[in-house]
Amino acid sequence: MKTAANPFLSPHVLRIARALIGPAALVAVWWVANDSAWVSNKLLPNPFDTFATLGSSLWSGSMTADLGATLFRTLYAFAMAAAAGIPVGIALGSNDRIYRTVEFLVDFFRSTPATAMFPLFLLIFGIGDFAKIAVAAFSAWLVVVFNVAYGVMNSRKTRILAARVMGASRWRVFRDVLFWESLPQTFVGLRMAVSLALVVIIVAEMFIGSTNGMGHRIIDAQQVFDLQQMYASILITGAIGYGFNVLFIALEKWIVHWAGR
Amino acid sequence: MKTAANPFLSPHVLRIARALIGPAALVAVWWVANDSAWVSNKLLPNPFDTFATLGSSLWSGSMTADLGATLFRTLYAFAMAAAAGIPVGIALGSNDRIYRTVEFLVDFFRSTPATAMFPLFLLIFGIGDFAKIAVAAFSAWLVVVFNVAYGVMNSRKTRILAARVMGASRWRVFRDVLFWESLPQTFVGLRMAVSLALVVIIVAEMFIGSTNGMGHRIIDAQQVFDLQQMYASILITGAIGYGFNVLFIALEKWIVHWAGR
Amino acid sequence: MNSVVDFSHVQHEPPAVPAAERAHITVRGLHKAFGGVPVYSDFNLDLPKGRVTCVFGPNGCGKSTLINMIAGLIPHDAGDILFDGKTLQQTTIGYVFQNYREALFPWMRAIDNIRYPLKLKGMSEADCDARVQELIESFDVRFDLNRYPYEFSGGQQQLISIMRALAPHPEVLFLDEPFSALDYEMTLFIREKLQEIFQATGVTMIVVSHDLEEAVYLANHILLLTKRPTRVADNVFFDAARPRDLRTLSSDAFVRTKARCLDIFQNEVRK
Amino acid sequence: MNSVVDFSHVQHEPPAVPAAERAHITVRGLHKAFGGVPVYSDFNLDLPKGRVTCVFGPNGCGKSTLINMIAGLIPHDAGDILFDGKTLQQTTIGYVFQNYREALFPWMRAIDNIRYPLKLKGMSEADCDARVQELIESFDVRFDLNRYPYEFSGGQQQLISIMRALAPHPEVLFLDEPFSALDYEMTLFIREKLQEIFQATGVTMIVVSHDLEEAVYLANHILLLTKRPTRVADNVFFDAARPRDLRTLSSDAFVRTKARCLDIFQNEVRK
Amino acid sequence: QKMEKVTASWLPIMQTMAYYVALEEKLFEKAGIEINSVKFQNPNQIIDSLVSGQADFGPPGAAAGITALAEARYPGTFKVFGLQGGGIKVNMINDGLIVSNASTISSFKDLKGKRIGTLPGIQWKTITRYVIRQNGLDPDKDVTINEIAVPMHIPSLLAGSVDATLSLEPVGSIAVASGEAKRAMTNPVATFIADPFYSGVSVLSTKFMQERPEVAKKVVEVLDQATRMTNENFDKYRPIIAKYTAIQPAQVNLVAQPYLRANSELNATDIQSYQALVNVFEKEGVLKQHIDVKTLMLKPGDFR
Ligand SMILES: Nc1ncnc2c1ncn2[C@@H]1O[C@H](COP(=O)(O)OP(=O)(O)OP(=O)(O)O)[C@@H](O)[C@H]1O
Ligand SMILES: Nc1ncnc2c1ncn2[C@@H]1O[C@H](COP(=O)(O)OP(=O)(O)OP(=O)(O)O)[C@@H](O)[C@H]1O
Ligand SMILES: [Mg+2]
Ligand SMILES: [Mg+2]
Repeated sequence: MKTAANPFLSPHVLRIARALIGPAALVAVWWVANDSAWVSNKLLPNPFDTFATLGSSLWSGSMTADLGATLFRTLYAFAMAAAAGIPVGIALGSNDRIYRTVEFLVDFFRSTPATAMFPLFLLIFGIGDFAKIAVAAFSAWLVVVFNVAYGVMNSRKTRILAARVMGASRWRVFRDVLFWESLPQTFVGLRMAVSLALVVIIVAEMFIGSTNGMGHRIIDAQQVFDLQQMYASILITGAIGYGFNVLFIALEKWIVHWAGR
Repeated sequence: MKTAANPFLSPHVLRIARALIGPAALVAVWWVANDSAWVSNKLLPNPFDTFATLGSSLWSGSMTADLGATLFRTLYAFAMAAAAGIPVGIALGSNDRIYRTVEFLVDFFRSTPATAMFPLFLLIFGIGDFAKIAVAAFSAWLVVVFNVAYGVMNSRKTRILAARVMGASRWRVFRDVLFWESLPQTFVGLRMAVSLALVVIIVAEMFIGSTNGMGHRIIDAQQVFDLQQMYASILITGAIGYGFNVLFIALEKWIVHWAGR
Repeated sequence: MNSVVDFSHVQHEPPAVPAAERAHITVRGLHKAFGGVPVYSDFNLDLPKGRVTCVFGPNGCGKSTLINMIAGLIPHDAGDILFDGKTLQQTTIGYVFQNYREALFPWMRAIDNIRYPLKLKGMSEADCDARVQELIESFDVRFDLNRYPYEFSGGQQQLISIMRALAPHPEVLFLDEPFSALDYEMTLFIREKLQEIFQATGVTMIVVSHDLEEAVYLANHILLLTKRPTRVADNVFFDAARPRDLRTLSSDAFVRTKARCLDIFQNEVRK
Repeated sequence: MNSVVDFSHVQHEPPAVPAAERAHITVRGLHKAFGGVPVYSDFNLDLPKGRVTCVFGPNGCGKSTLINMIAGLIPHDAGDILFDGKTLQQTTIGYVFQNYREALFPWMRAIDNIRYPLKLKGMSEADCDARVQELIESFDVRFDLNRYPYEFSGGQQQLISIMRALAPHPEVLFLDEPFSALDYEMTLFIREKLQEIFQATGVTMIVVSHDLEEAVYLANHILLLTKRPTRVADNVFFDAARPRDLRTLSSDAFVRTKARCLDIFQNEVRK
Repeated sequence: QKMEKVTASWLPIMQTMAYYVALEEKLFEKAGIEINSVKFQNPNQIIDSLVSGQADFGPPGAAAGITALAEARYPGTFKVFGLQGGGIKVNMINDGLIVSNASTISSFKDLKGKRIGTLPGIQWKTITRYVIRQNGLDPDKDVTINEIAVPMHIPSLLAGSVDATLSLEPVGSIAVASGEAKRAMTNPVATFIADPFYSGVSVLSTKFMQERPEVAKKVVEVLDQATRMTNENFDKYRPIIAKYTAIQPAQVNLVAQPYLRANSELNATDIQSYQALVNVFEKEGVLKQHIDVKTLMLKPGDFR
């Protein structure tokens, strides 16, 4: 139970070291797979070559525009999803009857691939950039609504009662209690949503067609069999997703300080 | 606060009626959009024609094989994801240090589109059906792990302490407390995972290629511009997703009876 | 209707009740069941305005359920609950939950928890601060309220919960076992505080307590409940002058009243 | 080391302690801080085997923290906690949480909650049933234990929690305010039960209580703690014969001991 | 006689017709070959499966451009043994510039200031840019190129999201049959790059050829035979299209016949045509080195 103080292994350093084990393991497995005859190394590039490609693509600025486009689309989609999803989720979650009526729609569209719905979005939003953003926003929105509503429905009732008995209006109960009570679950939703928005944007850029973005880069690299470029693009995409998640983890730690107590 | 007993509007009937409002609203909006000049009805078929197509496809049995193939793949992928995801999630969630080391991998792969990863899965699992199932299982597994770990990490500590002080081994705490404490969140994860597995299977069937399955049906209908068949297939896919979710909602109601108390 | 309690179910003689007492809360024909098993059926009760009513009864008889229903926190199956001329919404209520741990907002600092009902009433920042300062001084709080609820011990949390309930100068104050987690000294202290507040404001107080001494000490009326299905076993009147103090505790009337309550209670519980 | 408590910090005279008492739990040089603010620093304590120790102290002084650390539920920053010859893991512990509501498993019926520690010890189904039946009879439980914890009132939940702690015949029993939600009758009843169990088994008991009467009535030793930073104010010995009963409560020794404890406590709290 | 197991990766398009016929007529079985038939939607996956050794050959219809790009990256991994496409002179349709019925666009020159849809990915983007340049327009300034998934071509056109699409068959046939759109130009790519124009190839993996040369040889023979059968009796075989592609039974008579060339029939014109496509990639900077397609073509001496 006692922790000895070690000046070289401060908890901070240890935490960072731990966070680096994951990526290191990934690279190690990749390296071994590439180096041995496990898988055809024609289709799996050398990890270090890939990092070199990544570095030079970033350095030369050739990737920046694509990265920027994807980031912009993802954040745009996510912002819409969060802004519209949290209040709707709270409203739905706080009223069991309303929730039951829309549950079908939420679960239905959550289970329908965004790409299959694309013709519909094309109808509504046209072929431009916004259709892609809209389809990602819609997918992410469903996830936010689902999680927030779930959080509200599963929250403990005593605090809501406490607010009500103090004379809080429906709106104040919303804002002051339900919002906070559902926050841990809201963060689950936001983290799932930001990753999903990124995935849908990439898929849309890959398969629906686009003139820029990381998905476009991936499919182009795939078509010319520039595997290093392709994996470099996938890597940076995953890293962006991880970055978003780290951001939300930090935010959550800071905001939901009462979790588990 | 008083509820008058009405023999015609028993709560059971009301509940079913409420659940039907969602689909009814969907069809109504669709109908209006199709009937009015809102959107070109060359691109949006008439809902009733679509239902007729759906009916005849089901009746003639032409859809059954595709439906069966998709269901089989989805359930296979989901079963693997759940069986491997719940224990791993509990293990990760119960140990903050281990979680921090793998967090990168979970968030990284959650943010990477399954379809972009497909060449890799093809390398590992071959070009058969199993590669598709594996990629869906992997995606769903990440969601299960993420949610279960989250549930464990955010669970209240008193019950764990209670079990520990009664002399429960690590394994018993796992099985008897952590598992149950995280169950509400596990169900969130399972519901997200089953929908995701379905989505990835459909996407794989659509974009990777398959000789059967609902995704194959959707892409074929899209290619020959058979909108009724396409929307009929999307409808049935969404309905399957909803069906899975209803199943899990019922299961959860039954198992997690203490939620919110 | 001038009598404080409907004695139609009670076989005891009604005690002499001052004519001045008016019912603040009137319960008529109340029904409540959990999962088909009734807790209350055709239950009637009047709670007098400007008086302290202590509710005393065995575990699980429905004390919390009763005051929850009165405060509108859980629905009742049938019957009417009327507030003296006002609706429930128009009445400022203070409520200390038995489950005080889960009733504080962990996302607010303790001080903001106390300030919350004031902000709900639209009080200005300055007024809020003044009121909170007043409470802190009145309760002689020596620990730092700028921490979050989960950082306090059980007793401290309960004190914060009481302060929050008192902050908006409630017209009716419900306290569900407010002393259960408080230490000896603190119990005495809060008891005196409540009496002081009662004397100063004449708030209608309903206190659930398992400590008979405490109950009688605080009460004008001791409402004795039976086991389920719950009825009023008796409503004992105790009119010792206020402020009451240590001498009250050793007074004859006190000892007699307490003994009588205990008697009724034990009769009912052992039945 | 034969003395029950390390008096190095205490200015009072050590009371006469029977030489037969052996320490069951030894605490040496204990340090514990929350967020940099120490609760315990260099704290020493011996808890005698086969005796009832009641812990009495102001809210927030660290009573729950202390027994949690002893039971290994929360880590301590420095110091040693030793069990008489055994490790903590080898000792069967019964623990009634102050926060009993959150300590029961809501996914198990009340009866399975009680049975749980028995199953952990690998007892057969039949033995479990027999033991639970024994407890139900011993505690004269009249409500249906085949329901889930959240369907019970606060007091009922606490009773279930106590039964669960007692089920596996613990060697050490920790009770953190076990009577706080119990009704009058039930409090007396459980008090008698605990005494009975103690006499029958000689279990080492550590009880946190805010009711001094209760504490003295049950205790061999009353451990009085000061405000933070927490020290042992005194460790009062009360050796009235058992079984104790109503007569004990009015005995001279009892009244004297209680008065002495109150005195020390008030001195410490008002300091 | 023991059956040889061979894995084929194929795309469900018209150009793969000869393979369907071979399967229907059980030509592989007759040659002692048991086919493990794996369907893909993306030509890259066909190449991937050949490169990784999980498939042995790509039946007709594997993307011609992508095969050349892959050859640059993995020299000596493939051999091409057949070409598929269309041509103006032979009057067989490979691609078209599709516009809505009301449109006034009749050629690429009319696209100034307009939006054109093409297939996703660098291959068709390059071809489109090249064709636009050939028509005296600047692909970066005068025309907006949208990469659009194949199933989205007609909807985008009808929704007015683009003014025209450069689409491979059978999109044009289906569009025309739907009565909603028309071909402004037939075989524009052949017009501006090479006539005939081949967008599909049949490929063998050299690994397969080295390990089982006899079997590989038989595969080529079977597909040559099937190609001849298809060319001679296309209308007879039309109904099987519905079995292998998205085309529905009612539509099989609408689709255009592809121009299929068997290995044994390939001539200098065919190879030049393929070379022209590869040269476009080189000119547009997609291919970093020159590739001589002759080295890519299967020669009898390749079977050792
Ligand atoms: N949600 C519920 N479902 C089923 N039964 C319930 C529920 N809530 C309360 N009960 C039952 O209703 C009765 C009254 O409960 P209540 O909490 O009002 O008792 P109480 O008088 O406050 O008891 P205590 O003194 O222990 O706090 C109890 O017997 C309890 O079992
Ligand atoms: N998680 C925590 N973070 C910060 N401070 C804490 C935490 N837990 C307890 N404390 C502080 O430690 C002190 C001791 O708490 P503890 O719960 O042990 O008190 P206690 O003696 O059991 O009080 P009570 O009689 O009210 O139950 C309190 O002052 C409390 O504020
Ligand atoms: Mg209660
Ligand atoms: Mg405590």
